Amino acid sequence: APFVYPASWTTNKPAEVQTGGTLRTVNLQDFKTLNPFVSKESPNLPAYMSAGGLLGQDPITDEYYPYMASSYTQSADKKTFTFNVRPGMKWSDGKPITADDWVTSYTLYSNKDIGSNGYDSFFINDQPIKVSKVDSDTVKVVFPKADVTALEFLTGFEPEPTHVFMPVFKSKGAEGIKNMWTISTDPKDIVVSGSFMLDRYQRGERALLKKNPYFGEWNKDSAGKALPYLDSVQINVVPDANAQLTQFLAGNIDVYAPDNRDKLAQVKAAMDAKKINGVLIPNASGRASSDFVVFNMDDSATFKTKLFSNPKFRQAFSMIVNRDAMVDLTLGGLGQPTYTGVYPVFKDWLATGADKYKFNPAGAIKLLNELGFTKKGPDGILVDKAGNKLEFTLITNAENVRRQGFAKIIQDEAKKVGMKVNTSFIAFNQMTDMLDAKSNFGRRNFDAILIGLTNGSRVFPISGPNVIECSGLADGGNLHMFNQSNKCRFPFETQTINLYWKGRAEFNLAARKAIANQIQRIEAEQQPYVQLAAQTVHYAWTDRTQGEFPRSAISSLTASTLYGPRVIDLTWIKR
Amino acid sequence: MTHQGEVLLAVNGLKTYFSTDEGVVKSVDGVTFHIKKGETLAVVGESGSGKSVTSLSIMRLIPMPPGKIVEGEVLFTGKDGVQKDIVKLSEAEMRKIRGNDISMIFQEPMTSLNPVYTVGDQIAEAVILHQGKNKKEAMGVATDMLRFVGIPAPEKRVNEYPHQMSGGMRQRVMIAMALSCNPALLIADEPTTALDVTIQAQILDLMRKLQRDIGMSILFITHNLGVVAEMADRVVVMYGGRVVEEGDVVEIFKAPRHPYTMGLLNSIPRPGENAHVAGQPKQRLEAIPGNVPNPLNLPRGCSFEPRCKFAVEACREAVPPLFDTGGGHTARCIRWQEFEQVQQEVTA
Amino acid sequence: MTTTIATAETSDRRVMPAAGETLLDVQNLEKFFPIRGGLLSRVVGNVKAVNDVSFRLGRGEVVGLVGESGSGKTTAGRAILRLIEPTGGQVIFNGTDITKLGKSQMRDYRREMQIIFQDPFASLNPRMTVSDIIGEAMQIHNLNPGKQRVERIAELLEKVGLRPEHMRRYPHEFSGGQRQRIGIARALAVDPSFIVADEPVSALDVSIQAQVVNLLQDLQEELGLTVLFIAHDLAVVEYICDRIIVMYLGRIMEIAPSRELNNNPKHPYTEALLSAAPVPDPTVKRQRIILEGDIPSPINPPSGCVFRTRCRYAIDDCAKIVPELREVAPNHFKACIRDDIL
Amino acid sequence: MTTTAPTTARKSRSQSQWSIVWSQFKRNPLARAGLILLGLLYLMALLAGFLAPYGLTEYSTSDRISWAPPTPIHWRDAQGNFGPYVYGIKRDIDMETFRDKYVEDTSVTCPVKFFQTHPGMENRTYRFLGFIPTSLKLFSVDAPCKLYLWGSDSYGRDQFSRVMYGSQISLSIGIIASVLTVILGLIMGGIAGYFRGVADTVIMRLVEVLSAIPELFLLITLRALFPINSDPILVFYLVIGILSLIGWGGLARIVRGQILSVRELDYVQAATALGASDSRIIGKHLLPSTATYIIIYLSLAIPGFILGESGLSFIGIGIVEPFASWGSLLGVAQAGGFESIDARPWTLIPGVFIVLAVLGWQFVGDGLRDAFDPRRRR
Amino acid sequence: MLPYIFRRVLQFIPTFLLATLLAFFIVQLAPGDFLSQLKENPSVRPETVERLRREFGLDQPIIVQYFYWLKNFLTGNLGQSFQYKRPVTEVIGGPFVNSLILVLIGTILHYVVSIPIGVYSAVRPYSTGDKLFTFFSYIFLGIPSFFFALLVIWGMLKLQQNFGWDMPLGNKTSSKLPADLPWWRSAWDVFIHALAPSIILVLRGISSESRFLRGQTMEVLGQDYVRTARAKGVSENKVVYKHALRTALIPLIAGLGGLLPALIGGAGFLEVVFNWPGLTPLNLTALYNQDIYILQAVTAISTLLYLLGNLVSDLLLSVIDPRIRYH
Ligand SMILES: Nc1ncnc2c1ncn2[C@@H]1O[C@H](COP(=O)(O)OP(=O)(O)OP(=O)(O)O)[C@@H](O)[C@H]1O
Ligand SMILES: Nc1ncnc2c1ncn2[C@@H]1O[C@H](COP(=O)(O)OP(=O)(O)OP(=O)(O)O)[C@@H](O)[C@H]1O
Ligand SMILES: [Mg+2]
Ligand SMILES: [Mg+2]
Repeated sequence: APFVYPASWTTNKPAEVQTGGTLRTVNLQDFKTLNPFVSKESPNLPAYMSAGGLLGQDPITDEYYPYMASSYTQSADKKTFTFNVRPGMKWSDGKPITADDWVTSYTLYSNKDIGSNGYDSFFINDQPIKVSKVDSDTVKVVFPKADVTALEFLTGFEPEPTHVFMPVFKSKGAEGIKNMWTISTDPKDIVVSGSFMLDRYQRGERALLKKNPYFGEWNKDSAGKALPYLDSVQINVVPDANAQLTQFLAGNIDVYAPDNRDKLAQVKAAMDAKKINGVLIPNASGRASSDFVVFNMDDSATFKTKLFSNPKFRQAFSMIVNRDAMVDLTLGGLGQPTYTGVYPVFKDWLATGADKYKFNPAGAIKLLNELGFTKKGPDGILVDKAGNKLEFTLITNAENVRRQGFAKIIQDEAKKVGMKVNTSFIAFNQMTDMLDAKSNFGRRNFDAILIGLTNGSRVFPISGPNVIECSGLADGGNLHMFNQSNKCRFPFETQTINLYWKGRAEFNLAARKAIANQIQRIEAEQQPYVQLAAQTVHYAWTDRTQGEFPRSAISSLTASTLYGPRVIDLTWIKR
Repeated sequence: MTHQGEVLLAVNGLKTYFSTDEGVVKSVDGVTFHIKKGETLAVVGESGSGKSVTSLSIMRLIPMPPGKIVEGEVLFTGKDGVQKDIVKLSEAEMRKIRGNDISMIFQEPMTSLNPVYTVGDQIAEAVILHQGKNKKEAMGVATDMLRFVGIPAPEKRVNEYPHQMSGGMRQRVMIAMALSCNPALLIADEPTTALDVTIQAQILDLMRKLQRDIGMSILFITHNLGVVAEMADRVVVMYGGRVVEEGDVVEIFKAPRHPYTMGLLNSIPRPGENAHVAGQPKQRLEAIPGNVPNPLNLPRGCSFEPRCKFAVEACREAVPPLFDTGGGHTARCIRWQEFEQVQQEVTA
Repeated sequence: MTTTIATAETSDRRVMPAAGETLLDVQNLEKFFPIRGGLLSRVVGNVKAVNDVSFRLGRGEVVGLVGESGSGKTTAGRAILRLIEPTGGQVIFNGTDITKLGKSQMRDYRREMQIIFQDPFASLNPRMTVSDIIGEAMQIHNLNPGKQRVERIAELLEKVGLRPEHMRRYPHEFSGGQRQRIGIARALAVDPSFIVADEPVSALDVSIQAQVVNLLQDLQEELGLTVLFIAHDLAVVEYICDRIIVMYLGRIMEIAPSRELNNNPKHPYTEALLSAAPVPDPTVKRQRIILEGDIPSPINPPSGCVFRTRCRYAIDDCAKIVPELREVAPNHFKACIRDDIL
Repeated sequence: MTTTAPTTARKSRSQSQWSIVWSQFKRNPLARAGLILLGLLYLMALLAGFLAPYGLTEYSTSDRISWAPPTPIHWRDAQGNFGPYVYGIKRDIDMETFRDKYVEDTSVTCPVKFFQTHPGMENRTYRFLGFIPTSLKLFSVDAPCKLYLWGSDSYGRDQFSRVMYGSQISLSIGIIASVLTVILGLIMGGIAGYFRGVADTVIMRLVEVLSAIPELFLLITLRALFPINSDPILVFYLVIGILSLIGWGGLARIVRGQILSVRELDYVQAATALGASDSRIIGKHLLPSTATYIIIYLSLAIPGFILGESGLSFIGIGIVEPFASWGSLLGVAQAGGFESIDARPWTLIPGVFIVLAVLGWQFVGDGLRDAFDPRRRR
Repeated sequence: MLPYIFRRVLQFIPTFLLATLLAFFIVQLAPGDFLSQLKENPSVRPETVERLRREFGLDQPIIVQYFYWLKNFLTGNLGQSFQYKRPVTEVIGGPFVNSLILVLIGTILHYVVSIPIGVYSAVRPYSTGDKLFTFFSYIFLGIPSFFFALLVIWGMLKLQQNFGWDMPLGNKTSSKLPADLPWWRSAWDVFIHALAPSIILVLRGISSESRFLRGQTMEVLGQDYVRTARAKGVSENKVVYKHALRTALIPLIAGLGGLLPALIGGAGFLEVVFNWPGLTPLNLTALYNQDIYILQAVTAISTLLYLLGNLVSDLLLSVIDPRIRYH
C-alpha cells in the first residue's frame, strides 16, 4: 500500500490544492556532486532527491513511523530491528526498490575505501551496525547495543539503487563508485528514490529538478492524490547572503529565510509596502546551533591553564558574559541567552536553573577575589599576589561577524571588572588547527576560543561522544575542546560521560529528559563551555507558495534548508 | 634671373601674439614683406626672432590658443588668380590653400613625418585631398614625386616607413610631399639645419633645381647666412619679432644697413678664409656681445639696442621705423646713413 | 693589416703633433657596440663606431675632429676619457696608458682631462645650483676647501664671462650660451691640462657661437690647454684649431694643419666636405661637389675604404684595400690609396 | 630653444626646480582645492580625539542603543534661552518593522558643552597631538543624553567619533603603504638599473612573477600566516606591508628605466668625467632625478591604497574591531545591505570620506604631475 | 617575428615556474588544509580524516607535491578538485568562461568608451564637456567599486519595485526563461545580465584611461607630424583620428597585457555582489576550503594570461607602430 501523508502536515485542505508549477528556491553554495557517497557538504542534492529512510519522523508529533518499511519489529533487547519493505516502491527509472538496495547502501557506506561522510554513522562507540537481507522484502538491522539514536539512524538509512552501483562496485571497486555521478554526469543516468529528480544542472547558477513519475505510485496525500503536486523545483545558487535577499525582493525566488534582523526588516518592509506579497514568520524558533567560549584546560600546568581549570574562574567568566546585551546588540533583539549545550530550539529539554551564573559583575568580582585577584594594577587589570595579570586572548573566526560581536561584548564587560581580554580574529581553518592537539605536537597554544556547534541528535539533544569523551577514544574526544590532554582531568568529565551513555540506552523519554537535566546541571555548575546566546530563525515565502506546516510545527528542526517549513511533496503553487 | 614678377604674397603689418602665464609674447610684431612669383625670399634671424611664427601665421597653423593673429593681413594670389586675405579666410577655404597653393617643409625631418604611415601614404594623402585622385593614382603620383626628388628605387621606397630612411631622405620625402600639388609658394622653415653639410648640399641643390623646373616661389627660413647667400634672391632679416632689414641678397651682404646684420655677418666664420696657420696668432671672431632679448620683456625702443655698439640715446626711446635706404633696401635703424663710413672704420 | 701602396712614405703611423711634446697618444682606438639578437640574444654584430683610430696631441695644441653625424666623433672623444670603455687600443696620457688603470686610479687622472658637451641643456643637472655644479668637481677632488671654494667658483665664473652673483641660480635660468659657459667653468674647475670639447657651439645661436668660440680660444691660450675640438662644421674648426682630423664612418680620413687642409685637401672626402659648406657670400658661386647618397651603416661598413661608395674617384682597389693613414706632405696625412688625385 | 637672458631686475630671487613646481602647482585650482581638502582631512585626523565627543569604543551594555539616528540639536529652549541643547532619547525595538525606534524624551534636556574635560572617563582620554594626555573635547553632552552627530552603529557607538578616529588609520595607511612601496621599488629598481646584468634579470623576473600572481589570493593567504596573539593593529600594518610587498613591481620597473636612461645623460657623464664615485652618482644625480616621478607616484598611489583598504574590509581582512577605519565603517554599511540605505543612511557617511580623501589625493597628484611636466606648464 | 615569439615563450618558463611554485608554497604555508573543516564535523572520526589526507597526497612534502602537480600540468592534467572530486579542468572551465564574458564585455566597453571621451577631451580641452567628463572620472575613481555596486543594485531594485522595470539584478541568466531557447536568445540573456557588473567593473578603468588618453592625445596633437598633416590641408577630424589617435593609442596597447588578468582579479568583488558565477567565487571557496589544485590552476591561468597578454600587446604594438619590429 502506498504511504499516505497525514493531513496534519499541511495547512491546506486536499481539495484546494492545484497541481503543477515550479517552486523557486535558493541555496548558498554551488552543488559539488550528485554522488551520495562522495558528498561532503550540506545541503547536498543527493539528499534532496532521496525519499527518505526506513523510518520517518513526524514533524508535528515528533513520533517515528515506518516510511519505506510497511511495518517493523524491534527485538526485546532493543538491538535488532526487522523491517518489511513497503511494496510498490520504485526508483526514478522504474525499477523496484527492494531489500537489496539497503544492503547495497550498507555495503557502500560502510566501505572504508569509499570513505563517505556517512561512514561513521554505521558505528556506535566503535562497534559496527550490521544490516542484512532476510528476503527480498525484509531487512534486518542489528545494533551493537541498545541505543535511542538507532531511530535517528534508521530515518537516515536510505536505500541506494543496487542495479546502478553494484555492477560498478564489483568491477571497479571503491574507486569506481567514487568516480560516479559527478555534477556533470548526464541527469538521465542519475537514479533516485525521491519525489524529484535532476532535470538539469547549470553550474554555479541553478539546479532544475523535475517530478519523479514513479514517486506518486507509492506516495499519496490524505485524499489519495499522487504526490508531489509540483512539476518542478528550481534551486538557484546564490552564494552571497545580500544577493539572496535581492533575489527574494526582486521576486525571483519563492522561499527565503532571512538570517538577520536587517534582512528581516527588509522583507517586512517590502511586504508591508506590497512590493512582494507573501508570508513572513519572524522568530519562528531558536536555531539548532550554539556559540560558546571554551578555555584551554590542558594539563600543561601553566599559570593560565591552571587558572582556566579552576571552575570558579569559569563561573566568574560566565557572570561577566552579558547575554542580554549580546541578544540586543549583536542579534538585534532576535535571539535568546543560552546557558547549556542544549540548543534552545529543544524547549522541552532545557533544564531549569541552568542560569545560575548569569550576568552578574559583582558576583564575578567576588569570585575573582577568591581566586586571589584582589587588587588592580595601574592599567586597571587585576593581578594576583604573584603578580600575574588577569589577561588572556580570546580567539574567534574572522568570517563570523556574530561571534566577533560576542567577543567584543565579552571584552568590554571583562574590562569593567578588571579582566583583560584580547581578541583575535583568524581564519576558521587556523582556529580549528589550534584546537587540534595533534597538529600542535600535543601542545595547544591558545587561551580561549569562541566557537560553536551545530547538528546533533533530536532523540537525545545532548552533545555527543566526540564532545564529551576526554580520553581520545577512537569514537570521540576530538571535539572535547577544553581538554585534549588525552586523559580525564576532572571528576565532572567522567560523570558526564557516564550519564550520557546511560541516556543513550534509555528508551523512555521522560527518564531520558531527567538524565539530560542532570548533565545540564553539571554543565551549568562547571561551565566547561560558557554558552552565550542563540539566534532565532525566520521564514518567508511568496503567496504563490502553499502547503506549509501549521504554525505550531514551524521550527528550525522541522524546516528544510532549501524549502522552508514545509514538506516539498505537499507543496503546491497557487495560480 | 629676373625678379620682375608680380607679387604672389604680401604680408602687411602682421602681428602674432602668444598669451602665456608670464605675459603676452609678441612673437611677430608688425612684420611686412612680400614675395614675387618665382622668387626666393630668405628670412634670417636668430632663434626666437619670430621666423617660424611668421611662416606658421601665413599657413594659419598657429596653435590657438595660446596664439592669435592680432593684426595685419596676408594677401595671397592663389592658383585661381584671385587675391585673398588669408587672415580672413574660413577654415575650410584655408584648408584648400594649404598643401595645394602653399606648402611647407619643416626643420626636423625626423619628427615631421608620421611614424606609423608609409611615406607613400603620406604623400598620396595631399594628392587625394587636392586633386581628387583615387588612392591608386595618388600612389602613382607619390612614386613619381619620390623619383623627382631623387630617391633611388622609388617604387620600393614608397611603401617604406619614415624610420627606415635617413634624415636626408626624409627631408626629400617632405619636399616631395610639399611639391606633390605644384604649389605656388613653398615655405621652407630651416629645411637643412638638422642635416649634415654634405646632405645639406644635396638638398639645397635639389631645391634650386626644382625651383628652376617648377617656377614656384620659395620663402626660405634659416639662420645660416651661408645658405642664404647660396639660395636667396632677396633677404629679410628679423630680430625680436620685427623685420630689421630687407633687401637684395647682394646688397645685404655687401652693404648691410643694420648693426645686427653687420654683427651677424662678422660673427660667422668664413670657410677657408680665416683658417688658422700654426705658429701665427689666432684670429678672433667678431662676436655680438650680450644675449637675445627676452620676448616678454623687449626694450621699449629698438630691440637690438642693448647689444648694439652704435646705440645712442634716441635708440632707447622708440621703435625705429623702417627706413628706405634705396634700391628696395630697407633698414630699421636710425643711424643707417652713417654706416657706410662706420663700416669702413671697423674693417680697417 | 693589408698591404698599402705607398708604404715607404708611412714613417710613423701615429701621427705626430706639429711641434713640441706629446701629451696624448691615441693608438688604434676601437669602440664597438654589440648588437644583440637571435634566440638567446647573443651578439650578432657590432656597430663599429670607432675603428682603429690613432693620433697624437701635443701639449698646448688645439686639434679639431670633424666628420658627419654618426662618424664616431663623440664616441672617440668619450672613449679617450674612458667615459665609455674602449673595446681596443691604448690611450697614453702623459706617458701612462690610462686604458689599463683601475677605477680609483682613473679617478686621479680625471682631474687632468675634462669634457665640454654639445647640449647645454642636458649637460647641467637641473636640480643643482651653479655653485653646486662647479663646486662638485672641487668637492670630489677636495680642492679649495672652505671659503676658498666660493672664491674660486666666483673667479671661474668671471673667467667665463658670468657674474659671481649667478652662483645661486639654477641652470634653467640661463640662456644657452650662458649655460655653455657654466659647462666650461665646470670643466676648468679641476685645472685640467686636456679638454675634449664635444661640439660646444653646435647648439648655439649664430650670434652667440662666436662669443663661446672666442672664450674657448682665450682660455686655451691663457691656460695653455690642450684641446680636442669636436665639430661638424669645418669653418669653425679651422678658425680655432692648429690641426684637423677628418673622420668618416669610424675611421680617420685625413689629418693636416688647418690652413693646409683648407687650401690643399688631399682626401676626396675632405674635398667634398669643404665644397659642401655654403659660403656666406652671394657673389661667389662655387662649383659644388655633391656627394651621392647617405653615410652607410656602421654595422656593415663598406669593405676596403669606407668612403668608396660615395667617392667620385673610387677604383676597384678601393674595395679591397683598407687604406692606411700615411704622410703625404709634411704633417699632412691621408688614408687614401690614390695619390694621383687632388 | 630659447636663449633668454635672465633679467636680473625682475627676478631677484632665484627659483629652484621645486619653487617653480610649487608656483605651478599653486596656479592649478583643482590642485589647490585638493590640497586644502587634504589639509582639512589630515587636520581632522590629527585632532581626532579632540573633535570626537566620545571614545572610539564607548557604548553601554546596560543602556543599550543601536542604530540611533543623528541626534537633533535644538537651539531655543522653552525659556527662550538660546544655545544648542539636545533631548534625551528613548529607544525600543519595533517588533513590527524590526527596526529601532527612537523618540526624543523632552523631559530631559542637556546643553551641548564646549571644551569640557571628562576626568575619569578612560575611554575618552586621548593624547592631544600625540603626546599630551587629556580628555578635553570640543563638544559633548552629559549623561543621560547622547549626542550622535552622525548617528550610531549597532552597539550605540557614536559614528562621528568613529569616523574621526578612523581617519587616523585610513589616512595613514595610504602614506605608509606607498612609502614602503616606494622604498622597495627604489631599492629594487635602483639595483636593477644601476648594476644591470644578473641582478637586473632576476629582479625583473620577480616583478613579472609578482604581477602575475593574483593579488587578492596572496593577501588572504599571507594574512593567515601571522601569529594570532599579535596586536590587531600590528597585524593590520603587516597587511599593509604585504600590500606594498606585492605592489613595488611597477614602480621598480619605472625606476629602473629612469636610471638606465639618466645614467646616459650628459650631466651624469660630466660627473663621471669629474671623477665622481658610483655612490655619489647614485645619490646626487640618479636618485634625485627619479624624485619627480616618485612624488607623482606617491600622490597617486596613496588614494589607491585608501581604496584598497576599503576592499580589504569588504572581504574581512582589514582592520578589526574595536578599531575602525573608514573602510571598516563602510564595510558595516555594506554588510547591512539595502537596510543601510533604506533605514540608516547615515552609515554611508564613511564612504563620503573615502571619496573625499581619494579625490583630494587625485587632485594633488594630477596637479603635481602637471606642475612637474614642463610641457603642461601653464 | 616567429623566432621572437619563440624566444618570448621560452622566457615564460622561469616566470611561470616561479609564480606557480610561490603560489603553491603560500597556499601550503597557510595553517590547516582541505580536511581541517572535516575534523570539526562531529560525525567524522579523526582516522577517517587521516585516511583522506593520505588519499589526497596531503601527507607528502610540499616540494614533492609541487613537482607532482607540475608533471601533471605539463600533460594537461590540472589535478583533482578536493571539493568536487572532479578534474580541475572541468571545474574551472565554466567559471573561467563566465569571468571571461564579464571581462571581455568590460574590455570592449573600456576602449569603446574611453577612447572617444579621451579624444573629445583632448580636442576640446577645458570645454564644458571635458570638465564634465573630468568631474565624473574623479568621482568614479573615488568610490570603492563593491560599494558602488551595492548602490546600483539598490537603485535597480527600487526601479523594478516602483516602476516595474524588469532588470537583471545579478545572476548570469534569467531563471524565468525556458530551457530550450535559441542560442542568440540565451546569449542576449547572458549579455544583459553581464552589463551592469561589466560597466561597474570598468568605470574606474574608463575614468583613468580616458584621462590618460586625453593627455596622450594632447601631446601627440602638438607633434611636428600633426602640423605636417595640417599643412597638407587635411581636415581636423582626419588629423585627430587618422594622424594623432593611432600614435596616442600606442601606450594604451602597451598596457593591454596587464588588463585581462587585472580585470579578472578586479571582477572579484563584483562577481560576489552580482552573484556572477565567475572565477572569484570559485577561488574564494577554494581558498576557504584550501582546495589547492583549484587555487594552483587559477594562479597558473592568470600567470599565463599575464604572460600571453604581454606578448599579444607587444605583437599588437608592432602592428600599430611600424617602428617596432621584433626579430
Ligand atoms: N606656442 C607658443 N606659445 C608661446 N610662445 C611661443 C609659442 N610658439 C612660439 N612662441 C614664441 O614666439 C617667439 C618666436 O618663435 P619662433 O619659433 O618664431 O622663432 P624662430 O625665429 O623660428 O626660432 P628658431 O630659429 O629657434 O626656429 C619665441 O619667443 C617663442 O618663445
Ligand atoms: N651606446 C651606443 N650603442 C650602440 N651604438 C651606438 C652607441 N653610441 C653611439 N652608437 C653608434 O656609433 C656611431 C657613432 O656615434 P657618435 O655619437 O660617436 O657619432 P658622432 O660623430 O658624434 O655623431 P653626431 O655628429 O651626430 O654627434 C653611430 O652610428 C651611433 O649610432
Ligand atoms: Mg623656427
Ligand atoms: Mg656627437
